[in-house]
Amino acid sequence: MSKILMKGNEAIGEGAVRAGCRYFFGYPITPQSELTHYLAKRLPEVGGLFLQAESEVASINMVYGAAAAGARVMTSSSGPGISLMQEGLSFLAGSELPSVVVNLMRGGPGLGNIAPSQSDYFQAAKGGGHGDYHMIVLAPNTVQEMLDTMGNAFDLADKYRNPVMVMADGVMGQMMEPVDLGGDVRVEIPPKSWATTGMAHHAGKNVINSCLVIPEEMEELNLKLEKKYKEISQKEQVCDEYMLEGADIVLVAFGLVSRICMSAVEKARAMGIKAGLIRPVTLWPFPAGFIGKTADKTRAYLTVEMNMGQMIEDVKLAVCGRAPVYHYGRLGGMVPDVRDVLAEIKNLHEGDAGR
Amino acid sequence: MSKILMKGNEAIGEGAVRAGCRYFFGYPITPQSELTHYLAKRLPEVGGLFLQAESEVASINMVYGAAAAGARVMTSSSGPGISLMQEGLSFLAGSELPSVVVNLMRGGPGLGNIAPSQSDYFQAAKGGGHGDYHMIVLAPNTVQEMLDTMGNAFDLADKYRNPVMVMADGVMGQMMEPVDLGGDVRVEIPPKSWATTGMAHHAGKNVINSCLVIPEEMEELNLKLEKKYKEISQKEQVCDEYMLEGADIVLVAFGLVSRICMSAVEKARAMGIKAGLIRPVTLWPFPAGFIGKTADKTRAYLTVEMNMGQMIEDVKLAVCGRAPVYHYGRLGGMVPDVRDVLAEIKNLHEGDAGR
Amino acid sequence: MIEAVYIAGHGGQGTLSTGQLLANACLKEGKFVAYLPFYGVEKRGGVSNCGVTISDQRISSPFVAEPTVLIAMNSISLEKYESAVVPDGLVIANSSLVENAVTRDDVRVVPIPANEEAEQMGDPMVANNIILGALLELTGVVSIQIVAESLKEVLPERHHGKIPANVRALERGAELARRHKIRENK
Amino acid sequence: MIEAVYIAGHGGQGTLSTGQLLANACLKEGKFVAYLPFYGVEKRGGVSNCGVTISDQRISSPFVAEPTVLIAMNSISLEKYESAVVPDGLVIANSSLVENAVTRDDVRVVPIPANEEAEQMGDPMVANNIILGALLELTGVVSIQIVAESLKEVLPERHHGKIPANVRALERGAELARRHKIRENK
Amino acid sequence: MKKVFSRPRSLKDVPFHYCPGCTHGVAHRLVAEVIDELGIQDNVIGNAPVGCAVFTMDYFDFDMISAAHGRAPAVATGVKRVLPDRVVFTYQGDGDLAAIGTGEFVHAAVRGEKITCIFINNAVYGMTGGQMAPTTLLGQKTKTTPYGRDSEVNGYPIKVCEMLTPLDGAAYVARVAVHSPKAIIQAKKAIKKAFQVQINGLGFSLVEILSTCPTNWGLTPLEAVKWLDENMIPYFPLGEYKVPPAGVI
Amino acid sequence: MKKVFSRPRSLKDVPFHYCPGCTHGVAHRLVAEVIDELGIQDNVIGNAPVGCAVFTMDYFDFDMISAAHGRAPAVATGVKRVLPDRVVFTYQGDGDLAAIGTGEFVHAAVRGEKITCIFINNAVYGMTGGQMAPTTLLGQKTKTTPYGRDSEVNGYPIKVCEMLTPLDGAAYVARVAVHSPKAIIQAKKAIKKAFQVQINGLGFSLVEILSTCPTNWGLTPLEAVKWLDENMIPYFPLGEYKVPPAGVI
Amino acid sequence: MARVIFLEERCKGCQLCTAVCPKGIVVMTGSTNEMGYHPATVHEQDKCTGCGICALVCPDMVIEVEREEKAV
Amino acid sequence: MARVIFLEERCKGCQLCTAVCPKGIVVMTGSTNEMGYHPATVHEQDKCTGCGICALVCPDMVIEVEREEKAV
Ligand SMILES: Cc1ncc(C[n+]2csc(CCOP(=O)(O)OP(=O)(O)O)c2C)c(N)n1
Ligand SMILES: Cc1ncc(C[n+]2csc(CCOP(=O)(O)OP(=O)(O)O)c2C)c(N)n1
Ligand code: SF4
Ligand code: SF4
Ligand code: SF4
Ligand code: SF4
Ligand code: SF4
Ligand code: SF4
Ligand SMILES: [Mg+2]
Ligand SMILES: [Mg+2]
Repeated sequence: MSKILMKGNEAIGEGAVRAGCRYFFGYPITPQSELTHYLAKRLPEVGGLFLQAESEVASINMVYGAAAAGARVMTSSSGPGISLMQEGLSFLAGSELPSVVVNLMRGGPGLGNIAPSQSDYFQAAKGGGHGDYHMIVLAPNTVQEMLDTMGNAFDLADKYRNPVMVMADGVMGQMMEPVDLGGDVRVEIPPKSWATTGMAHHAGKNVINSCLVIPEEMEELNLKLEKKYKEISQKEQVCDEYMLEGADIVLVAFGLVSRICMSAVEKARAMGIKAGLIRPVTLWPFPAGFIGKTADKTRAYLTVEMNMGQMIEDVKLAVCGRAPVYHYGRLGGMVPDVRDVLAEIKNLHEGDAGR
Repeated sequence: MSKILMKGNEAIGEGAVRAGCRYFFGYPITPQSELTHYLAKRLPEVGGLFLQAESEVASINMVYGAAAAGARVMTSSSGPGISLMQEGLSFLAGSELPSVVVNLMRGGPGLGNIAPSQSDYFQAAKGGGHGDYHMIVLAPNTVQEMLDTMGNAFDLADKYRNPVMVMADGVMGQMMEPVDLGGDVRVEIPPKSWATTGMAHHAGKNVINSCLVIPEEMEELNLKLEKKYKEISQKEQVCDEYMLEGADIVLVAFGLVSRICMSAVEKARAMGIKAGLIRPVTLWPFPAGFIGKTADKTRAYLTVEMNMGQMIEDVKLAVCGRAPVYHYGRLGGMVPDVRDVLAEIKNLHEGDAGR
Repeated sequence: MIEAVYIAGHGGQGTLSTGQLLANACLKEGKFVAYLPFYGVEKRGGVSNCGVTISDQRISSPFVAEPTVLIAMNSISLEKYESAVVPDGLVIANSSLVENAVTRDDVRVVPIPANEEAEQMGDPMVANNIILGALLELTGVVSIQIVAESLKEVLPERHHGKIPANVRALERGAELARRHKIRENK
Repeated sequence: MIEAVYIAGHGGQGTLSTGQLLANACLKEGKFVAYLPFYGVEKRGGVSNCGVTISDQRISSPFVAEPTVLIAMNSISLEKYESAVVPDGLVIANSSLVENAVTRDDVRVVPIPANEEAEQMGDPMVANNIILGALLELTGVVSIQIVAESLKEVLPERHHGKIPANVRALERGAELARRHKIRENK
Repeated sequence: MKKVFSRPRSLKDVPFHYCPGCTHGVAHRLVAEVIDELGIQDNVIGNAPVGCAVFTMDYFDFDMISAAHGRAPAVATGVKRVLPDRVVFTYQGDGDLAAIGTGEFVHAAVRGEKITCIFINNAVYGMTGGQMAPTTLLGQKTKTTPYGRDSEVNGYPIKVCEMLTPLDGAAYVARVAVHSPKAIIQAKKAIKKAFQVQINGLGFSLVEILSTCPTNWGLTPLEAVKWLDENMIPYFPLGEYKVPPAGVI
Repeated sequence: MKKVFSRPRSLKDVPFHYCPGCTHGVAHRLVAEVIDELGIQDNVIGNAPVGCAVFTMDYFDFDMISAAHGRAPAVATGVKRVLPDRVVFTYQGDGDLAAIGTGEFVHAAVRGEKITCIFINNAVYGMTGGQMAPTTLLGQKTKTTPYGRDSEVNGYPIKVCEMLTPLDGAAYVARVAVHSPKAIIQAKKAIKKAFQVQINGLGFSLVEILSTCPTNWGLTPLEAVKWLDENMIPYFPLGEYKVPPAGVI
Repeated sequence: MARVIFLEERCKGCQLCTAVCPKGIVVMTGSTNEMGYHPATVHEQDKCTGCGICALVCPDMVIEVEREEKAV
Repeated sequence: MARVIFLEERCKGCQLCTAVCPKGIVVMTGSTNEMGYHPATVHEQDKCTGCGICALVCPDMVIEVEREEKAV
């Protein structure tokens, strides 16, 4: 099939529909509203349901109910709205309910603004809700990937019975790029014998629950979760590399910023600086394995983020002191400029790494 | 003044009253309810107000209003309730409103149980809300310190115009230990010329706000916050050391667990193993400076936490590959036993560190 | 000196208040103390235990994992915690309710028929203080007199009338313990 | 081949739809394209810009920080973005509204009086496509014919009646650009 | 002889954890009886609250979901929208529904969500140990109103049924009690109607059940039913506040 | 000659960012006029919502707090409890107050919180670009109800004044409009009463103001006032829903 | 003829049943069940009409009621 | 005597004022202000009664009204 031009927001929506998602519960917030407008039109066309909730707290709990009932279901939000979902996310993780949450990040903290940002990295990757849990966190960087990642997200959610977060920003939502819709899709949704669909519809009585008052029992649940997280961490780390051959200055960036860094790396290479880029595609599990392997060949790392320095901690943990790790960031909705990133690379080349 | 026996919950409440806090807004949740029962009785005695809100979302926003009006104000909660406050906490940080939030951690994720836990470390120390921000996070480990830390918390909050979180757990809340109330207190609450108290009560018009739609302006606010966080990070790191002289196996633990580790360290020393303990008193800023300095003398670190391994990341970042860092944890409301911690120490002594 | 006392029983047996009273009195004596309660999961009638650590030095862990003294107020408590007691430790068993025998032979066991004694004294509520009296006699951590003073602080004013009965219970417990010692020495 | 086009103007001037049309047509030609809009902060009437990157290869950054072509639909846009254009780059200025002159001398400037021409053509709404026609002529990224085909896809069915007028506008723009080239070459 | 009264099929044969005389147990039984009588045990999905009824899932013998505190109506909405032919209900306390869950129950009613809320008003937070509920009466002492609920500080008890009545999406709204044989019979009728309203697709239904909490009221069970009768009912009048047009159920 | 109509002192002399014909501007002016007339500019603290009125703080010339979406009544509660002698109000849209902020406004009323809520009902989410509000009318097309609000999916518009009326803590509740000269005069009276109720310590007061959103209704301003008159008022009847006993204000 | 059966192990001794029996025959026993409560019971079974009111109010489903089927 | 003053730079051309003037004297001008709107105005000032209705409905406080004080 030939490619068509699509907005990131539409690609997420269409990707969800093609992944067999038929239920969206959400609350308006800029800059993710266009995604909801798309789904408000699109879902009824395929016999699905778009329901506007009274709040993000309600949205995430409707997602909880729909997931418990065995559906592929999603919500999306941004900034303050995602914060309001933290209790629900912890419950989804605790009750092991597969579900997909899209976060189009915006400038914070507080009300902030609607410009692009990556300042929710910690919240997503470390866990903004209470208790020990992990979401799988995916960060696409093209419109095509925004479409494709949704199928992936729903599959991972079902495979591991775990919430999955897809992270992007408003600029990516507005960005148009060619997309290959990939022909008709036949979605295989795995059977969910655990779902609470009424006892006539499965064997025995099903219960969805994360309340285990006896510490020994709760510890057992936690150990089960821990085992699952370890498995995910081993199997699902994904990253992209760009011009990494012989690179001694390695940039690490995700999402929109990774695109900017690709340009900066190209320019640096053109100037004879051996720069390269690692782009984490999964933010959790963080591709520490791959990054760790590059540490001995790398003179310096530079994380470029639209925040004060969050992912840098995971890079440092992966590198474990074997090379210095620097951070370049823009804040509050500002986007790093290729020229500024290039200047940082040059600095490193002449300083640390050039030594 | 002579010492009296007090529960941790009462000590927090009394500490707040003695710190000049006259406003509490909160919502019941076990295991922090006893603190609220104490304050419901105590605050009216000193002319203060105890108000039960309809939810934690409302509580934290009442705190926001009271802080904007210039008061020393607090709330407290646990697990799911703290998750529901994440939006508000981000707003408090973004609007730079001094306030104190007590989290008596419980087992999670989800509804979990009411047994003690430290699984909200990431949420507190990395930021569970949206956007770049930091709370100052304090973790006392005796009832005396639970009392004293409240004065400290309110002072830090006012000094930096920043939310402060005090972290403990239900066992500490129930624990009774001798407390020196320290005689009559005269609290110096700094003047708050920025507070919205009505224009008759200060010069000009005051506005409390975190909404800056122009990215350049939001970036400026972020840079101001970043500068503040750096200053706090430089000045306010606090940790306790125990039997650290000559220690080659260093335990790192906070709160209740640090007490258990003290016993384990004593027993290890009695067996001739050179174990020691570092107890972070501030979880943010994390005492990376002090820990980093011990790295070259230490053969192995062991973090002991009531979680799957959260603080261990900060220890690793501080140690930066110069020594191995291990984790021992109990989950879901289970508390590590002195004997098990001792066994871990012995293992390390005989394994890695004993080599 | 370090004494780690674990008081185990079920709700309504006064285990928690006994622990608090003991901690309070030891504090009066200038000791370091720590008191830690443990409840069962059930709402009512469930487990109700506490640990009291008494020391001349700052107390590390407030958890009483290896008690020097176990007070077992009922059978299940003895069964559950007997093995945790340190070698040569002390077990005070409320023999009115404890039906099972201590299986270890490296601990000192002092049975006190607290409920029966309390009934005889005309107030079933003082059983816990009979046991506490025995503990004071057997360990000497603090004197009955100081515990009696503590009662004034611990009990709300309106219950001060009950203090004499409770002091008598403490004394009765001590007495029973002394008698046991004599038997032991025989 | 890489062409980085920045189209700057205010709301209502059709900058965004022009950018989308261009991107669509280039996609039809098998090019890699990326389109990125920028709005002002105000609700209405504010800034409305977009960047379109067209390349034979996978596109790294979709941001047009250093345009090879700047379309300035009004004075403020020229003032603001002129300096960003690459050396030897192209500036197409809507001379009906752009009052200021380009201050650099290392870029090629092509003034097109789009609004006036549009009025003359009887439809003020086609000004943007006059400018686009000029761009097609000057850069050759894609043919007018393919843009015309794209119009069918981009415009909703009910507006297909407007396609001929828009195609004429594209042609008029190309014509004006050709004339300018001739003047340049003189 | 025939059993004229025994445990309903939809209730597992396990003892409740509730305190002696707590009428949560009566409410459970009535719900189970109605579900049995409607023959929907195999097609019903219950949503448990956070509150004393958090263990409801151990008692009801059909599919159950444990919702976060106050969120049961949102969770039930998610379930019902995916499975519109199932019967979906919530069982919630007054803290759960009328405090933290205000947004959720109001908007379930606004949406005319075809679910049923069984709302236990016991004028107190039971599970957390006796704090003020939004339904706590004026002057009532609780752990967080140690000097009695004072309208100057804490306002007035919330009237859930009265609030819902004007909402067009609310199809059936009734307040009942379970403190006396007569009240219990009425209560069961209301619960049955509420489920029927849902089954017939008429909209949102809610039954507020005045219930006792002897433990946190500091009363014996017998004193508690009397207290309910004398203090709660005057402020929370019993009755059907909203019924569908005649003939539709 | 004397100025009989000019900008109130409590409004800064800066242009509004509102769309042409948006009656948020009228509501702002009325609030400012009332504050001027009551002479409380120096003692009032306003709480801005998240919604089109998020920049209210740039217009009102007195202390202002920007609250999180829906939380203004909770924030105002915090302020009022610390400064009981100040006048504290919120200015909120229908998404802010009646959707995400349901718990906050209902419980401010339950508590009889001595604050005033100015509630702008424009049947849509303005700021975020025209999604359904809980007050959106049946059949009304919005970005999230592209096929029109369908009661089967989204239920019925919420009736805030009607819901509040039964609550004892609510002292003054009125619904007004700002689409015609007559309505505007009525609206101002209601706003003034609401503030007076607060000043006299009588409890919670709320004025619902039916307002236009020409932009998201896709109408000209003149069409919008007509649409409000013909469509909103029949569903949302104007009037005083609750007034304090005669004589107290 | 009717019969009430008290599953005494389930009884929590709340006494609600004693207050409602129209015949006044439900009484609390002196014995203690495993949960530690004094259970309710009926000694005078012959007076029982099988009205079921006691069972209706019992929160813990302690009481089962049997009645002779009336021949209609 | 009365006078209406239109602060034309603030006018957004919404026309609400034109519809309410009892004298029908408020009209839209053809000119464009800095914000790009056609502002409203009154040419026939003499017909103005100073009733203020136009100002009452103007959402942007464009209109000021002056009136001769009546000697009471
Ligand atoms: C977010 C959150 N806040 C608070 C709690 C603690 N909590 C558990 S139950 C409960 C109140 C229960 O009262 P109610 O709903 O009236 O039920 P009852 O126990 O009286 O039947 C509260 C506040 C929680 N689990 N989650
Ligand atoms: C938690 C959260 N969710 C969503 C938003 C996005 N948001 C901003 S304004 C708004 C709705 C505004 O509508 P309304 O309250 O009706 O005010 P109006 O603009 O119509 O005056 C929303 C949903 C937000 N800022 N915070
Ligand atoms: S605490 Fe109250 S509501 Fe909960 S089980 Fe006991 S009596 Fe019932
Ligand atoms: S979007 Fe609507 S409510 Fe917002 S300013 Fe424009 S017209 Fe007014
Ligand atoms: S069935 Fe009726 S008569 Fe028989 S014991 Fe029960 S209440 Fe009494
Ligand atoms: S009502 Fe039930 S639980 Fe209560 S005493 Fe009677 S039989 Fe026992
Ligand atoms: S003041 Fe009255 S008469 Fe004069 S222009 Fe305005 S509306 Fe017309
Ligand atoms: S109402 Fe005001 S803004 Fe609208 S046209 Fe008249 S003067 Fe201009
Ligand atoms: Mg309750
Ligand atoms: Mg609105």
